[in-house]
Amino acid sequence: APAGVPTGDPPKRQFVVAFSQANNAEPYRAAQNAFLTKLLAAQPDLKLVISDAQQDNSKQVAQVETFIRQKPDLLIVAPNERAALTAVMGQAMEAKIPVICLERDILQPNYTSYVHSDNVAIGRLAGQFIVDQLTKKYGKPRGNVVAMRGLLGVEGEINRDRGAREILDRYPEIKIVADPVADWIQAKAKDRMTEVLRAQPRIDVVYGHNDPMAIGAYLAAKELGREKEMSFVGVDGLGGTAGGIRKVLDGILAATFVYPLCVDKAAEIALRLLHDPGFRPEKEYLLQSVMVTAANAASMYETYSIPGML
Amino acid sequence: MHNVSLPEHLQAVAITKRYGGVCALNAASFSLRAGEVHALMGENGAGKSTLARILAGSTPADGGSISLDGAPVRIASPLDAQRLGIGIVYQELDLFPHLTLAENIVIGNLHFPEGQWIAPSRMRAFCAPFLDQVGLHMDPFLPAAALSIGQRQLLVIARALSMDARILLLDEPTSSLFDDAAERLFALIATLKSRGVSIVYVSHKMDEIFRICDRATVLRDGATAGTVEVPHTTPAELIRLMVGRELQLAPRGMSSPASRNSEEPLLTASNLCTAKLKNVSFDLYRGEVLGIAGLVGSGRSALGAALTGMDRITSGTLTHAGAIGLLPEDRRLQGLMMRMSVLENATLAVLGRLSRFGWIRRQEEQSELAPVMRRLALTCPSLAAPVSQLSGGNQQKVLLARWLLRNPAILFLDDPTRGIDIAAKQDIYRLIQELAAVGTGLILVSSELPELLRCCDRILVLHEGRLAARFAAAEATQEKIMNAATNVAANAAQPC
Amino acid sequence: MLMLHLPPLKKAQRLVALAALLLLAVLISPTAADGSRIFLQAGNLTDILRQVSLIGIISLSMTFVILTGGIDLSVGSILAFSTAVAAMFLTRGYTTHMAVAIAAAVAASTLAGLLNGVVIATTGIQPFIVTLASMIGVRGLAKWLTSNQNIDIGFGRDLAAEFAAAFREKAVVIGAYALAAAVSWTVLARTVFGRHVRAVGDNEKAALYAGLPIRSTKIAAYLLSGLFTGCAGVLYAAENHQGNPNAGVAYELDAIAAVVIGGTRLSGGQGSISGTIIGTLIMGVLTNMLRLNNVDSNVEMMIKAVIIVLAVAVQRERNTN
Amino acid sequence: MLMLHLPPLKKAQRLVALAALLLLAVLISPTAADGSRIFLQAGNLTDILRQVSLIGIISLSMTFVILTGGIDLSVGSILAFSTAVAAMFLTRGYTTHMAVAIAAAVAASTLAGLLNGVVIATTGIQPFIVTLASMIGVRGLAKWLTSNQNIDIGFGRDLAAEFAAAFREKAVVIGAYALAAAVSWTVLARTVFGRHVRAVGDNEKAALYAGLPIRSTKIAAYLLSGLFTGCAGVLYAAENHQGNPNAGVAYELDAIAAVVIGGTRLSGGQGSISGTIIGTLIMGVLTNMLRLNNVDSNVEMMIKAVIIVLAVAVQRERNTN
Ligand SMILES: Nc1ncnc2c1ncn2[C@@H]1O[C@H](COP(=O)(O)OP(=O)(O)OP(=O)(O)O)[C@@H](O)[C@H]1O
Ligand SMILES: Nc1ncnc2c1ncn2[C@@H]1O[C@H](COP(=O)(O)OP(=O)(O)OP(=O)(O)O)[C@@H](O)[C@H]1O
Ligand SMILES: [Mg+2]
Ligand SMILES: [Mg+2]
Repeated sequence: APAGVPTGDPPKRQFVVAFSQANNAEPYRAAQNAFLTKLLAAQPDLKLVISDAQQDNSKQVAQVETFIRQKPDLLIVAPNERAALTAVMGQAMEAKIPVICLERDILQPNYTSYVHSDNVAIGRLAGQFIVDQLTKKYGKPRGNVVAMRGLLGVEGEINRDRGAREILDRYPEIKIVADPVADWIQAKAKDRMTEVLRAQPRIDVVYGHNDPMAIGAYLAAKELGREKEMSFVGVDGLGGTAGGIRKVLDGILAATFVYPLCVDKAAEIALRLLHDPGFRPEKEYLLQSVMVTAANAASMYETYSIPGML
Repeated sequence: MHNVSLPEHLQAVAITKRYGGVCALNAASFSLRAGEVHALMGENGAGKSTLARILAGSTPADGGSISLDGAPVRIASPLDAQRLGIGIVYQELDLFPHLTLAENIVIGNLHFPEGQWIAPSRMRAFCAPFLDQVGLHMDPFLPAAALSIGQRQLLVIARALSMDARILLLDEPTSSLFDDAAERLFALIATLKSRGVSIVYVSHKMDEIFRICDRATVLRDGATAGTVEVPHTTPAELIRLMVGRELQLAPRGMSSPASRNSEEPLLTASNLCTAKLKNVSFDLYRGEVLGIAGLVGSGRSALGAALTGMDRITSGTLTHAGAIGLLPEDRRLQGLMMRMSVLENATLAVLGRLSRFGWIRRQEEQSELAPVMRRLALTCPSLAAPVSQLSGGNQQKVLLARWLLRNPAILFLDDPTRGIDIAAKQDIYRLIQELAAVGTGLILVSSELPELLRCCDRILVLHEGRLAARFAAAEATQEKIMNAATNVAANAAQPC
Repeated sequence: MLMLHLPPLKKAQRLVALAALLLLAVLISPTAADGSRIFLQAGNLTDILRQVSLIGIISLSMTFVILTGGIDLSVGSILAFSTAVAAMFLTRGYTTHMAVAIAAAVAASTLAGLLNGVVIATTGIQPFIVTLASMIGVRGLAKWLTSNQNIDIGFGRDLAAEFAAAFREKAVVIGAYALAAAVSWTVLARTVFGRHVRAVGDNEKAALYAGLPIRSTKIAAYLLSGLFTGCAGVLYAAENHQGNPNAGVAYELDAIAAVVIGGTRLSGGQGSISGTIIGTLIMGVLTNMLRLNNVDSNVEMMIKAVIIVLAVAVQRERNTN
Repeated sequence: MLMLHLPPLKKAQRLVALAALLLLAVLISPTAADGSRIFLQAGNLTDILRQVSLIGIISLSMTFVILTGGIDLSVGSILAFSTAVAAMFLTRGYTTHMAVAIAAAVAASTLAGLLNGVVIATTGIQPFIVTLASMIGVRGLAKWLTSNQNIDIGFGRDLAAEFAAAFREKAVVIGAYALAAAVSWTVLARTVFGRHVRAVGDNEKAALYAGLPIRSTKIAAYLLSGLFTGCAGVLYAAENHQGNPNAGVAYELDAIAAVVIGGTRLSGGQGSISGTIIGTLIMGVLTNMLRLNNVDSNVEMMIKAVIIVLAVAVQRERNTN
């Protein structure tokens, strides 16, 4: 045999994994992309391509359609919205492409496997933490809470709100004194919180439906010199210097709740599916959230920070 | 011609119109007899166009009444006017540049009944005779934007004709028309008149009035100054009615061409070619006024564009000593910033001189402008007034002020007296002489031959982008120029 | 015959831009397992058509609005409003006929367009401001109406599911776009209304002097925009199986871009339906080409920016000669 | 003295709209514990000023662009680009002086504006298209540069934290806006450049005949837009403690709205800095008023729509007389 041509084994197959991401603008999504890229880069026979739907259903449907034309070996979809992606993910399945669905349940089980977390559970955890905080502060569960809401109508916003209210509503002396809408965006949260601070003389806890909004609220309170008066609770718990865990470490957030990136599980399933023809994944994987407080922040920071990311 | 017995066809009584503080019409009255050509005269801003627009239903009057054949009528919209048989050619030549010639004629035209669907072949058939009558021999499906300003004037006349009006209001219809096109219009007017159509004719051109009009009504400051029988009056009388005093017509002054041969020309064009010009050669000397004559679309404006670098010169050479200024023919589209003030418009081209490190020295701006305004006899409510509030004549003077401040060695004036009243014209003639006297080289385009003959030292005649003839002022006559412009001479020279 | 006011060369240049892009797309297209170019697969080409159909329909009526010298920023919100109304009628038992739901959605959207038109035509406020206001207001209305919720349309055998199944069909969507394009072309080219639209945007003063019905022409243009956008909303609801009060964000930019890339003057009076269609296709082919080649989404944005400018420059370059 | 071309009444009408809104805001303001109206608290009034400062600064330069007859859709992306560059320089040890980081961010943004201007002035492509392209392209660049990540600025004692502490100060932000407003007013009113800006937008053909430097005037306007937007980006980075490549989405609409509500003609040639400032304040007071009263966010959108139209209508009503 001529030199340089490996003998024996047939040339190794190159696999393509396509990831249809709902958007890459939110830090959580950006972390998903980065983490998945990192995980799959370790596999020499695997190529990852990512598309960004910029929060637009039609764009995402189009992008999945284009992926179907390319016939990748595996498709991962983080749906922008559940109903919109259901049909096109069915088309992918019909085209014999294994599909892993991330975080959002779609209307029909048009996926090989579904990896998600539970926002209602996270909301409940956050609610319980707030109750504990207030009890510690006043000796009994009472106080004023501000809820900083994400884009209305989105699943995460609805369920993180519902879970927390489920708990907080049990204590009549805990009042949600304001629940402004900041569309997940830190800069907006800062402005909305400023107005709340003007109207509310006493605030005990700010519950941001994501970390950036909690941080925005903190910045607003700090500007008025009231940041010590209240504590701030967020959700997402991303690693890295820009993530929520770091903010717990820095003492800005009292707690954050890890909303699992899900891509690590997806990568694990993907690798086994591609390399092991006999592998039959579970239809559904539920990933648990983790509470991050000052007590465990340092170790969590290690766990959740993705090397090479900010 | 005593038409006193004829009944008044259209009567407008005590028409009043205010624009903010300006009283455009102040209880003006006007009456029109069947089958007459009635001149409407007055200085710039006297209210002629306003009256015409009110009669045509496009401007609502604030007060007054209009009656037709003795019965009061309400003209609330242009369509009302059309229904009453009133057609109009607007002074502003407002047409639709991106619609075709045919569309410009049929749009909103009650005499071309259309359902909801467009029928191009019917449009073509309808428009052809009217385009022919005005002498616009062009594809009716060309966009109007391709027309020169003179051709646009013909197009709007064709539109007015197509409306088959009993009363036709013509607001300065010949302001950009050269003699042959104007002649054609006069013939048309005669035909219409013989058919019993009444015509209101707004013009600043005295010779036209005396050629074609039966009566004349003069407006002054929005009020009727008087109505006269044209055959029984004189230009002087009309001018007195218009301006309220005797106007001394400035005598023609000649520059001294004696020194010219010894001198280097200020500007030399040899075999100049652009997209619209072919092999144009001429010289211009210090202190000379060089006239340019030619038919509509003959390339007079194109020459200005070539000299000032607006059009690309494809071959030939152009040498000139000193800057060339260009006063464009369309002051609204090419000249003035309508939302800016008189002061700002006037000093726009010389801000470099009136500023220090980019800062405008406002004191000097005003003090430099003041003498120029006096020289031009420019009147305006205030220097801060937007030019849109000025009359046409004063707007033109603002543009002239811009170039006077700039003081270029060579000035190309493209039809500077278009639509300008007699008094303002006199001011401009005087100015041309003054400029020539201090050595400026002037090129004067005009649609009026008498004006060229009066002001110029030499006259070049263009025909279809070529230089058809050149005359010294002494030897030029209207007839010779017309022959050259219409290329009669060239044809005659051909052996048959 | 049509668009006689556009020199024929111009149309050709627009096609040149599209053709150049198509050629590039073919050349750099990845190949399928059988060696064929994926870009040229019938499935992919019809994908492109389907993907541009919604913006395509909106940009058709946007052409009318822009020709009158206006602009309609509210189309994204009206689309969302339409999806919401359609889904409410379909899923909440208001009716048993899908035609009623569709009619309701389209009527509601048309009404929003009518409101835009009436305010613009009667107050004389700049269309940018009026439609910016209704972009905000109609979005609020859609979200308020649905309490911020998406209204999902399932995959069962109910009315809503049948509706979605029927109207998400590729052939139906592309057919709707083709029909809308044919109607728009005909109306603009062959009707007196179309001529009035061009005339009003070309020179409003002249239109006044000619006694044209300026107000009703403007009102009709915005009404048409509401109508077409409402239809696009119905298709969106079917395609995405939901009424979505957050749908259509920034669609106005895509629609206006298609119109302007197609050679229509933003200040009105000059433009064509064929140009808008080409503009829409340029954007669609461009996106598909970059996606097929798996260009990184950020790099995709940068390349897109350059190609948009180039595509328009190609049209102008020869123009000026 | 300035803005001689605007009848003085017009300015008054604009103030009437703002005054009416202020009055309404005071009347319906909730009261604090001590019975005072929250809206009128000094803190709240300065909150409004701080909240409008960024859009305010951008809308000042947008006024110049619109006066030339153009538009700049890329400001949101350029702002994001600026925040990203500033944060990169501050946190990655590229420099030890915050002035260098600020200069880099502003220079990068100015360069983006310059590019807009050069393409518009030399190719003659409609500004809408060119800046739409750069809105997409610059956003892509910013995201590519930062790998889609926010760059966090902490609260420690490092360079970045010091920068944020200094520039997030209310007084600094409001001061920057006031300074930018004063500079803009002066430039538009008193300089040759300002006059050229209005002349070019009023009648470009006439500007050509008058021999004005049309190209460089346009280029300068877009460059100014990049410059001011870059400064706004620096303030954004400090205020939000981050470089954020996704910041500023839809800011162009807010900025353009402020300009147009302030009475500037979208087609150019007529407008004023004072009008833009009032337009900005109208939007800021409106938002604050509705938020202070805890109006449901969807209802807020609907009310906002109506008030925007009313605010502009008040200005026009008396105009037409
Ligand atoms: N639309 C308008 N807005 C404000 N003022 C106007 C308007 N139209 C005319 N005017 C003013 O009304 C007066 C009469 O104008 P009009 O156009 O009727 O004069 P004219 O006699 O036709 O003058 P010209 O010979 O220059 O055409 C002028 O002072 C003019 O400035
Ligand atoms: N914008 C244009 N597009 C196409 N052709 C034009 C345009 N403007 C002028 N032309 C043509 O160029 C030729 C020369 O026009 P030019 O304007 O120089 O003529 P002119 O002698 O000044 O006529 P006018 O008296 O009408 O101003 C004419 O045949 C005219 O039809
Ligand atoms: Mg007049
Ligand atoms: Mg001419």
